[in-house]
Amino acid sequence: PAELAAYCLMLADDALVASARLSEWCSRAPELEEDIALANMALDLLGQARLLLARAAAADPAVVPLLPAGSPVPAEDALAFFRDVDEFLNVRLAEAPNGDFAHVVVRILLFSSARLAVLQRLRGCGDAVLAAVAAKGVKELTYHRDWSGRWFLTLARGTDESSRRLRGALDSLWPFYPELVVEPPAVCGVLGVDFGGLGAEVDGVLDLVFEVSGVERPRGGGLAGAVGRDGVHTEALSRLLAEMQVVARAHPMGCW
Amino acid sequence: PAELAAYCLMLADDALVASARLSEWCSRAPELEEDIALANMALDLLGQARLLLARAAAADPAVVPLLPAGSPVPAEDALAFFRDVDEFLNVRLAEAPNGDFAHVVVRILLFSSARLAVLQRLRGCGDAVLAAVAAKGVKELTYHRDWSGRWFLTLARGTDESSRRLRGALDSLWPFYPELVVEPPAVCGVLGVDFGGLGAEVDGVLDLVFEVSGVERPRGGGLAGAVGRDGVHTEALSRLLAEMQVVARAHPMGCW
Amino acid sequence: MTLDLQEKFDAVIAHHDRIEPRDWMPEGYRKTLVRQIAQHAHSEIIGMQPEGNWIGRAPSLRRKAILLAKVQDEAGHGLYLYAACETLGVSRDELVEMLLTGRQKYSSIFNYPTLSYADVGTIGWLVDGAAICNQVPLCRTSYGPYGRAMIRICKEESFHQRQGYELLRTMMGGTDAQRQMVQESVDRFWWPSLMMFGPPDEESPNSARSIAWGIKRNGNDELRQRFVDMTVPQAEALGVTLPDPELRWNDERGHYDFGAPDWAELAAVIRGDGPCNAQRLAHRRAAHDDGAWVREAATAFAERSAR
Amino acid sequence: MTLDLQEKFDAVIAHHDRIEPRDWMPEGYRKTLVRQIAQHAHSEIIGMQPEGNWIGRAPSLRRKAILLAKVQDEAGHGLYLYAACETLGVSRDELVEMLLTGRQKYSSIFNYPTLSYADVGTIGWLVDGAAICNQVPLCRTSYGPYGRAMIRICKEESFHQRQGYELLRTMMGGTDAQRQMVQESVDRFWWPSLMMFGPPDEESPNSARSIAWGIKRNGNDELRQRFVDMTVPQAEALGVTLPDPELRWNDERGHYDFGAPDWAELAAVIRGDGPCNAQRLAHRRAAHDDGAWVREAATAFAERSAR
Repeated sequence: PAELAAYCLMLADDALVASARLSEWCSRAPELEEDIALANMALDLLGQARLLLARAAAADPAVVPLLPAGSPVPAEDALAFFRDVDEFLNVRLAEAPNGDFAHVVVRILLFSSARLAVLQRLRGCGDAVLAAVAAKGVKELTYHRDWSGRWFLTLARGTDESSRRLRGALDSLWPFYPELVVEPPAVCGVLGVDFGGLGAEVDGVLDLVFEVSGVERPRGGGLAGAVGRDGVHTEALSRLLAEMQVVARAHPMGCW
Repeated sequence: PAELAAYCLMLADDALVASARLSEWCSRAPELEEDIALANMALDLLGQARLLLARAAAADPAVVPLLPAGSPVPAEDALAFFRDVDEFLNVRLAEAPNGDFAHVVVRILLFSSARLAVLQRLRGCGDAVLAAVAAKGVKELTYHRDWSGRWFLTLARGTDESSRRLRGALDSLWPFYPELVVEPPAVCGVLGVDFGGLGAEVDGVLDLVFEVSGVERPRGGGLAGAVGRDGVHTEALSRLLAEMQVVARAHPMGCW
Repeated sequence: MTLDLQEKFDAVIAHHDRIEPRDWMPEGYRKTLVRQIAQHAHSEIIGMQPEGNWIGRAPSLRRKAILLAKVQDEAGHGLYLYAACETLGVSRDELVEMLLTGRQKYSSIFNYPTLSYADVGTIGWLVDGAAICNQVPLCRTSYGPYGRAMIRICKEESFHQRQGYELLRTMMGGTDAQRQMVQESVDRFWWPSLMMFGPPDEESPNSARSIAWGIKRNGNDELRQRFVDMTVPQAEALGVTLPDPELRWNDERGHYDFGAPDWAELAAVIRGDGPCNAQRLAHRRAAHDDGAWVREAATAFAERSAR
Repeated sequence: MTLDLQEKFDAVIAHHDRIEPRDWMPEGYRKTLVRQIAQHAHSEIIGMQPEGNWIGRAPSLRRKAILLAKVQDEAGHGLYLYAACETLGVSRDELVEMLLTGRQKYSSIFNYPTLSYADVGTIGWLVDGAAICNQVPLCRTSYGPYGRAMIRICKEESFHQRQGYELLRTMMGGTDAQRQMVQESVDRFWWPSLMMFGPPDEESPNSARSIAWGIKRNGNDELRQRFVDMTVPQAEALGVTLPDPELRWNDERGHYDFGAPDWAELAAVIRGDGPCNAQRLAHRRAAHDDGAWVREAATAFAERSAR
């Protein structure tokens, strides 16, 4: 039904957009090992996005943009490449432009901690496909969280510069955090999942990381105004999509 | 005829792409005065591009990309927004991604010195429209060259850092210089213009600037392989065009 | 002596004449003016960003030229206004420092993102429209250099407003997708535009003093009403719906009634928690920091040449 | 003693057996190996850029995943090869330094730009194809760690080559615009691919010694011919034209005849004047420099934890 499709789109867009930002790190990491790790995480999220987009399309074919008759473009690609920016429902944390390595560590920590908590709950949800995607995702996101937690600690306790950069990255991304732990109530009934206590759970995980690292939890809440889940984004997303969609849109009848 | 159209496209694309890079400086210059100056030069080149694209379309309507029947998009916009990257004929100097302020100073110096010499010759050419565009452009480019020459001198003789940055920018852009002073022979017959001695003339202007500034002329010639005038570009141009064309292409029947 | 000066100052204000830079003025007047002119200048400079965001993507070359020239005008306005402020004994460097460290503010509206090309039109129509409502009375402000800068700026602003409206009108005459884009943009910018006039008068304690000094000429609510009355017919002509269910003509008052903006949102944006506050300041700071070596080189070169 | 060692080394080479890290080896052999393996490792790392350029623009999510995984594999190949090189007593840091300062080279092919998505396929088909022609014989190279790394790499490279070919085949089955894109890409990459085998044998003085040492197993021209013979039928199956008017089957030789690449262009590219040399090194240097503080932090943290 429509609620399930909409919810799958949100989860898919989070993964798709976060994956795109991680991919931009390719060939730019501080060490080859981290280049490989970042690509791995980007691939995990891309894989999740594909399954979720397909689920959304199957749950409600009306969400898939119309293409010219006879177009061979599959539903996952129609959704990824032929929706406009205000139809994307991802949280804004996913789209924030890349900064330095501390920035990607913090982004992954916040993103994976919240998504892991969501997918853990969804493993037992009423939709078998979504439950399976969630189960697979839980393993992947556990790795993402551990990787980013390790680096968070390393940077916090490394040098003065790394600690300064880490705190700067945390301050700059923190205002996007509240969006991550809000769950649309409409979906609960459909899926039979209880999202109660989600925020507190993720807070707890993060507090643990902050404590071990000797980093103070930033004050301040979220930002005023509409959010990513409303289709209202930062200025960065339309640029990201312009790049992502340019070739696909130039060839609506293309075979790839 | 076709040769005139092709030549107008080359000159138009140089201006259009160079203008796009200058526009990216908007709200990023070291002082408000320079922000205004850079926007001025971007506007001058954009104006030249529009006249030249219109001239190309009039000289040979076959160069204008086909749009859906009834599209209100004028020829200048069809040419700017609906050609693919390998149909752009600009020199690669115009498309090189922006660097620091020294980089934009060097780019403008090289670009305006060469273009000024070309337009000075074209003022007397056999095509009245092109001659008029050239006459207007000569005034504008004289200002661009003087602005960049003044800044070249200032940075060369300013601080150690500014001098180091200036030389770095010059080294990085110099390999694109030879493309600027090659003129396609086909056009000479059509226009009745003698491009002989163009390279030596521009060399002379630059040598003067280098000498006054105490900067050594870089060694080394151009790059191996195909060039911008062949439609073969750097990796940067397709990204620039993806941004430039994204809205126009999303609305081929749009009115702006 | 000071009494005489104060009397003379009061007389000028009472006669709606101009105070000039060399005239004596109370310190509170000077400070209020500096704060207001600086905030206005900063708004022009920060305001380059949301529109500048679309220069590279302008969908026609004509619109690209119009937009680039407009953003350039904003830089020019910033220049005049910094110059006006300098006549009050503050340097441009100090003012820039105040902006970059967050001690002086800029208009809250620029903390909202621009998300489609229609926003370029909407900013021209609504945001410049609101700015003009605010600024036209300032052409008669009591401080000479500020008033004269405003005259020039208002002329250009109304040109910009017409261009913005014309873009929207053209888009409304285009495709369905374009009309939707305009409506979506107006939906996002309507309430923030109303907030541009500041909080309601009863919560705007400094307003009264500014009015007494002739720095401001009207209260926030009066200007907001004027803006709504002016804009509603334009929206109708354009064919867009303003996103306020309470908006309707009140025959008795001779004005449009309208709903209350979300004042908590305005407070959050002013506090620094708007969608783009951090981004706008970071952009400005990066430009400033990236340009430091250039300014140093220019200074060094000028000193060397002067020798 | 050294004589005995030399004899033993020569015997291993003569028997096509492997030299292992702890075995004695002539200094020239070691140096040649370091140079060759390092160049190969650098090529994998620099080779991430031209294809990485299109990850963000991949036109389907399936292709995006394939491309991202491929570029990731290249990073992995770089890792194995640096490790193989380290068995010869050179650290990865030293090797990276040699790359960044231009004292060691990487494959000339990566100094050409990628200009359309078809280039991703063409690089898989032609560039990886040429690399495989070069590398399959290296699985039998005389230095053990290198040979074993090559076995693993070759397996992944042929997978990449098939993926590249499959992309081109799919595009050739698509629209006219896609077919044109493939042809245009092949036109640009054909000659540079032939140049990947290096200059003609008579101008490649080090080749003979490398062959004698069992480091290389074949001459440049022989491998180039093998590549052409393998590729022409594939091009026919694909439906693209290779941009060489002299290309035709020679019944007598049992090989395809083909034209001479522009050796002056190859020399220029190797000298540093290819279209992208400066860009590729600058990108690598920026990544290295930007990561310095992270590596320092990791070292500092490890030291602190060890205490």
